[in-house]
Amino acid sequence: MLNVDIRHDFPAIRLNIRFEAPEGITVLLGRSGSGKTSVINAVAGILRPREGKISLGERVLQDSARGAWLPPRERNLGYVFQESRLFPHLSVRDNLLYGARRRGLGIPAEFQELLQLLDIAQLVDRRPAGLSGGERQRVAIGRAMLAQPRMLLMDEPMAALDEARKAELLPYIERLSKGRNVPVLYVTHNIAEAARLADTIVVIDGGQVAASGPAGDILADPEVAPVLGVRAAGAIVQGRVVQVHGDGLTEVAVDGGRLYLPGCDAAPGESIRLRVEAQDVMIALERPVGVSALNILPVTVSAVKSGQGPGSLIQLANGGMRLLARVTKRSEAALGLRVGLPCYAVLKSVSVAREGLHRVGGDRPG
Amino acid sequence: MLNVDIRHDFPAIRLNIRFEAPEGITVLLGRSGSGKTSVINAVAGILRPREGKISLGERVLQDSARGAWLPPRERNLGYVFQESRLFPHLSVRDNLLYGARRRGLGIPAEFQELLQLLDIAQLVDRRPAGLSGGERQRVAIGRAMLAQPRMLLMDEPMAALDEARKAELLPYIERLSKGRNVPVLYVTHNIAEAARLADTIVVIDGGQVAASGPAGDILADPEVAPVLGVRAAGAIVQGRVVQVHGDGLTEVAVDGGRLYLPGCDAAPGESIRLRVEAQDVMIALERPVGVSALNILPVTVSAVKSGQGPGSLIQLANGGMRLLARVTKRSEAALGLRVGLPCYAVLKSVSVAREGLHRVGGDRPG
Amino acid sequence: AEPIRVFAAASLRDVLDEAAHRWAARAGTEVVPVYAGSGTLARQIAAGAPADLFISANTAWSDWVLGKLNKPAPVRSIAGNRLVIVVLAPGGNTGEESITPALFGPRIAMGLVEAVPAGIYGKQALEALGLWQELAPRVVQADNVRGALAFVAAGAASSGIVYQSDAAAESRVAVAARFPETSHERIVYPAVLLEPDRAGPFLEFLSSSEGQALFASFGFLPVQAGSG
Amino acid sequence: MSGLGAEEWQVVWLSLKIAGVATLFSLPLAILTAFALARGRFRGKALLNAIVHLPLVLPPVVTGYALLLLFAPNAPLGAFLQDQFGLTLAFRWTGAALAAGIMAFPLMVRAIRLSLEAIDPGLEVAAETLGAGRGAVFATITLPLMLPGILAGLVLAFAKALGEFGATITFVSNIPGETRTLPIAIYSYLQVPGQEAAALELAYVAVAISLAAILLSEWISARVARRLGGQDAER
Amino acid sequence: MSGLGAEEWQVVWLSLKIAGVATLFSLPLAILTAFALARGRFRGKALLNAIVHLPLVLPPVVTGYALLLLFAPNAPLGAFLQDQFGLTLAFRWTGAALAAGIMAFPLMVRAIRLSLEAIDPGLEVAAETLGAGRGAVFATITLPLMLPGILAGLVLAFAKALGEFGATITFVSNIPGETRTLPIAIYSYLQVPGQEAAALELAYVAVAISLAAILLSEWISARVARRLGGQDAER
Ligand SMILES: Nc1ncnc2c1ncn2[C@@H]1O[C@H](COP(=O)(O)OP(=O)(O)OP(=O)(O)O)[C@@H](O)[C@H]1O
Ligand SMILES: Nc1ncnc2c1ncn2[C@@H]1O[C@H](COP(=O)(O)OP(=O)(O)OP(=O)(O)O)[C@@H](O)[C@H]1O
Ligand code: MOO
Ligand SMILES: [Mg+2]
Ligand SMILES: [Mg+2]
Repeated sequence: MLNVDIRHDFPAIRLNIRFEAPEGITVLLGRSGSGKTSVINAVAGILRPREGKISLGERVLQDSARGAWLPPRERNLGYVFQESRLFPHLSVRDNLLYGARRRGLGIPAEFQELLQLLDIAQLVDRRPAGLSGGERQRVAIGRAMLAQPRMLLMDEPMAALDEARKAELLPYIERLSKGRNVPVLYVTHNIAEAARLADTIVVIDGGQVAASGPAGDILADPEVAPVLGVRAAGAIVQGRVVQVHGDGLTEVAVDGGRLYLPGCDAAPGESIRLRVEAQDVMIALERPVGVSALNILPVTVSAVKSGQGPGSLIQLANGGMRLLARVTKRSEAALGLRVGLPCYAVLKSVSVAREGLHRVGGDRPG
Repeated sequence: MLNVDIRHDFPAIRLNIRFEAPEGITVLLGRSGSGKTSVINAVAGILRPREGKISLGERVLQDSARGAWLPPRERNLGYVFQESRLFPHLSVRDNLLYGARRRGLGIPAEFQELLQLLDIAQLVDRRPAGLSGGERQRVAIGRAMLAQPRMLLMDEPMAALDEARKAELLPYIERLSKGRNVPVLYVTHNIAEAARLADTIVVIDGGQVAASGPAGDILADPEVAPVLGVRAAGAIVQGRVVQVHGDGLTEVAVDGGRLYLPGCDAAPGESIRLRVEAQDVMIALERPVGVSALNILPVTVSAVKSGQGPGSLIQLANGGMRLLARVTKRSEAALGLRVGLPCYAVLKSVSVAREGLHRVGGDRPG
Repeated sequence: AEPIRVFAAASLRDVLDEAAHRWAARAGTEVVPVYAGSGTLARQIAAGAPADLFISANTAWSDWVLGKLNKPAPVRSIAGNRLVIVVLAPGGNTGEESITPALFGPRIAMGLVEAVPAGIYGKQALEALGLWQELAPRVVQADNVRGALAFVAAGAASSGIVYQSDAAAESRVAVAARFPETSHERIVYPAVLLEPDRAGPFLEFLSSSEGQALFASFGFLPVQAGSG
Repeated sequence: MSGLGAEEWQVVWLSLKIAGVATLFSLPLAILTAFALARGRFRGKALLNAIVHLPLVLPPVVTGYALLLLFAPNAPLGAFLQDQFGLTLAFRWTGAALAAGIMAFPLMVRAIRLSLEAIDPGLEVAAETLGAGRGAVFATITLPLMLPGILAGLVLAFAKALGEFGATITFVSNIPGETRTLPIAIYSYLQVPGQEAAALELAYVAVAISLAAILLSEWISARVARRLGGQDAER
Repeated sequence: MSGLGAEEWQVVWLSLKIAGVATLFSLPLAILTAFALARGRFRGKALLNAIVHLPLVLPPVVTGYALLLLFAPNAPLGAFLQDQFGLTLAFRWTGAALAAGIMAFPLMVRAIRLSLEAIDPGLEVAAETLGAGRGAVFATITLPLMLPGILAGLVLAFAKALGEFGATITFVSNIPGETRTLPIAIYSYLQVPGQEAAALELAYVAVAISLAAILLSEWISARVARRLGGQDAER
């Protein structure tokens, strides 16, 4: 459990950040320049905020009221910096093992596995100078992980990586977080990545926490959407696989009904997380006929957020499930959308983006 | 028209790259470490390949056979480096205007517009040292663009940017390329970004060109998919808006039929580009009934690529339109899929990813 | 009139400053003394330095200069000196007979015995007295007399072999003994008159009884006019 | 320091002039040499490097003597400069500046070279792609980024030039008002017993001057460092 | 150089020993001082800086004289060292090394400091987050990255120590086999008419030694630079 409550002034921006990150993966989301790196630096002990308190479980990392301050080296965190910061005079191997050696550990058991996973086995004898951007970033990820940290801080670690690599690495990070109980503080501006990984999401805007809480709640919050960019708005839906049909469609039970997903390789009984982008949800007052009859859920309007542009965001709920829908203001008026209105959410099974598909509690090798 | 034909040896990898980039935006796609930055460096004149020839239109940039070599400063290119490379001793303003000043131009007319677009107006008097990762990258983009280059080289320029910013910048790059006729060589590992931007795609793998050609052809080529990562495979479909229906669905004519798209704000008559991911396409031997009846297109199997994993990639064609479908090997066998087989592609209207939606020839302010 | 440039051995500084001062008052001609090691000055004169008069600390360098000049130049000694043994004050006497190894203590400061005039004379004297073999290991050599004197004044050396003129000016040392004048070559300061028209009268002044008295008052030995 | 007479002030002023001229005039050449040594690939680079270091290795008197042999009015080079350009170095303050400059040269070159070698070549490359020619890259990128080294070089060289004694007195002698610098004046005082106080007074002046120069340079380089900014300056 | 006799060889060997000891022993202190000046925030920093530069500004004789006053056997400090540690400096080669080390110190400090200031503090911070304590950060990150400056400092200091004359002879005199270094021998020859050839011969030896030192250091620093790699080394 990480507790952050800090205030700090930069010439151009004032940071005032307070959030709690329970176990698991906490994603800091926010636009460029909003203060994400500054927060993670404060947790790492690299930025010493003017005032505030940071604690990780029982350990107080900083408490300006009591003058307490733990230097970075004693915080035992693994930090993947936004700009890699490899040691230029050390080989890739020595970079990777730097933390383990400083902490007096031998070569960690997962060294070889991680080399494979990061596809850097062929680089170990080289020095950082000639590495490509992505290679540097992969080595930096490995370096932080091999330090056997108590907590992992990752500042846009995947920004330079291709989808294939990313797809292999994300499950590894999940395993680390859930399997080994290493909490992760993860900065990204990619909402799909956040939806994929996050247990908790903290949205930062202009140096302030715009919202924070469980990933599902935050992503379905229409108030948060404008901060992240309306384009990227979408909700996370928890479901359980009921059956895999012969035609390849997977039937998933969610609050309010059943969804049918193509190309999902989950087994019956498994819990999965689905991401439904707001732009993929239509609202109908009557159960539509003749359109895709597969994924239609009865819902109630639970929140309405009219933006400055031509669009509105409508939150739709059924039990614990929440969806976001993006509609035009004209539609909003035409349909008379208001909180409490019962209606139907129309979504295509395939609107469940692949990247947002996520096994909860799964622990297979990546 | 950029012509590249180079060979160069690094200790760990041999580059042998040959491609042509016609007008417009050419995207270099490839995994980390495949050689993308090296190629762009060769075009910029930063890497001097052992042998080869590079020409841009009439101008020969390098011709090792004739010993010709144009130094970087005379190539008149704008290069957005992977690692920003801002001048630490200059203010953001002086960084931005560096190229214009060197080339004896005044403050370019688009200076203010670009400051707004990149959201860096408030940074102009600061120095690079305190900037956030995304801020640095935005300044670097501005710096390259303001040098009024003959060609723009961009090495993963958006990697550090949030979706909102990206969504504003991508159209600007398109306008620059099409409106002002500045060719762009754009490196990315993000296939959606490539699909959104590319006129031409060059896929690089292990220092070699794995495929190159018009974006639609390359993305629909099942042979290319494994290089890029099967997860990300998908085709681009050209269409023309026929009608916007009262229920918000936009009807788009494509070769082989009509598609219905929600939430698309294009006007009738406009040409648009749609992206259909392979995992969102199902194949049916009979026209399905009871499923989404909206987006079903009669097609013929035009290529089959069985991968090493459990999946196969099937290319489906109708006229000039090509789709990719990802199916399991079992399905492939069960359906007896082979080249020439007529069948139906079932795709949900919403599977047309928002990011892949692209106005062709549109020129609105970002 | 143009000032007279006198290139003089650095150890002559005090007395020549005073002489220059008096001459300027007397003749209305400024005398600009230029002090450095005799060898340095000699080389500069040979290289064309604008010197009117050269006063060397030994005949080796005055002879050398004469050899390099392409015209004859008059030379005369304008002062002499005595070689003395100094120890840290208080202490010492001024006898000549009592020069024994014990008098020198464990460390003897001298000028460079192969290069600096006072060192060369000192070595000659010790050899003449039959002490060199025994004392040589105790000798520490400085780059000029002044350095040797400083070793004694600082207490780093137990004794030093310096000029009487130096000993007179340093209050922290006392003269323990004087070498017999016969134990070494005669110590003279030869003056080479490079520009007789300009510096001749000043040289005459130095050789005059007033000039010689001045030298004597700074601890030098006067010389008979016309000798050297 | 209230005790400084007109003659002493003259010595101070002359020393400042000589050290200042020596330092400023050798700067461009030092930058050039640092460049050649850091970036150049040519035969004889090791030799150039050795020559630059020579004044450090040799006893100053030898350097002064060599200068005397080269630039004396009777020497071919000295006569040539005299005839062709009316430039006399021997026994002039200009010669003192030359001697001081040469003695300080290796210090200046090293400092500048170190700074030069610490510059990320990627920045110069970036400037080139933005259309900067060699000269412009140098003037707008390399030179400003070399500032810490240039400043350090200037301070070292100025201090060294201020303290230079052996080569100066050997080459240009000890002529009051022309070549009698602070160290030479101090030496002259030290040559005569009992003048330690006067020597000490001048030594104080030398220390005060160099302290001022050092403070000035630290102030400037703090500003330069602030401009370049630190990665984690906020910590 | 075939003409070197046993006595000359002794001089050469002694000079090497003195310059080597001076350089190596002052290195740790120079690193410490460079650190204090580059990173420290304390009162009297400017003063420390000025003191470090003093040997450059003052005529060497003054420095030598000051050392003599401090370390003579009957000076308080000299007596203390003698009694407590049996360490005699005056008139010993150790004293010559001390003098040479002090004269070379400012050069070494500056070079090291420049390199130190060019290090990206982000790397040290990264090492800290990986659990490195202050000492470990220094030993594994800062020190290796300072290598170019340390090398440059060593070369400069060695060259200077090899050429030091004024402070050395004033402090420890000229004792054959103990304190008679190359510059002192050269000076002695130059003081006697007609011995220029012998002086020149020794000067050649000095030049040869420093050339060798410079070549060695350049070779090492080329290796260091290769290790650190250049951004666009391939161009
Ligand atoms: N100067 C160099 N010395 C040695 N190897 C190099 C050098 N430059 C590049 N390489 C190697 O060449 C390969 C291609 O590098 P390049 O930077 O072109 O990759 P990239 O496609 O841009 O990768 P990324 O997406 O990670 O930036 C990499 O394996 C890299 O390690
Ligand atoms: N040392 C500093 N001095 C001045 N301003 C700073 C400093 N560090 C950060 N800032 C400013 O504080 C704001 C937040 O910076 P931060 O690096 O935390 O942003 P971020 O959210 O990580 O952005 P990005 O996604 O672009 O990396 C930015 O506007 C930045 O310019
Ligand atoms: O002037 Mo001298 O040469 O010091 O003895
Ligand atoms: Mg950041
Ligand atoms: Mg790259």
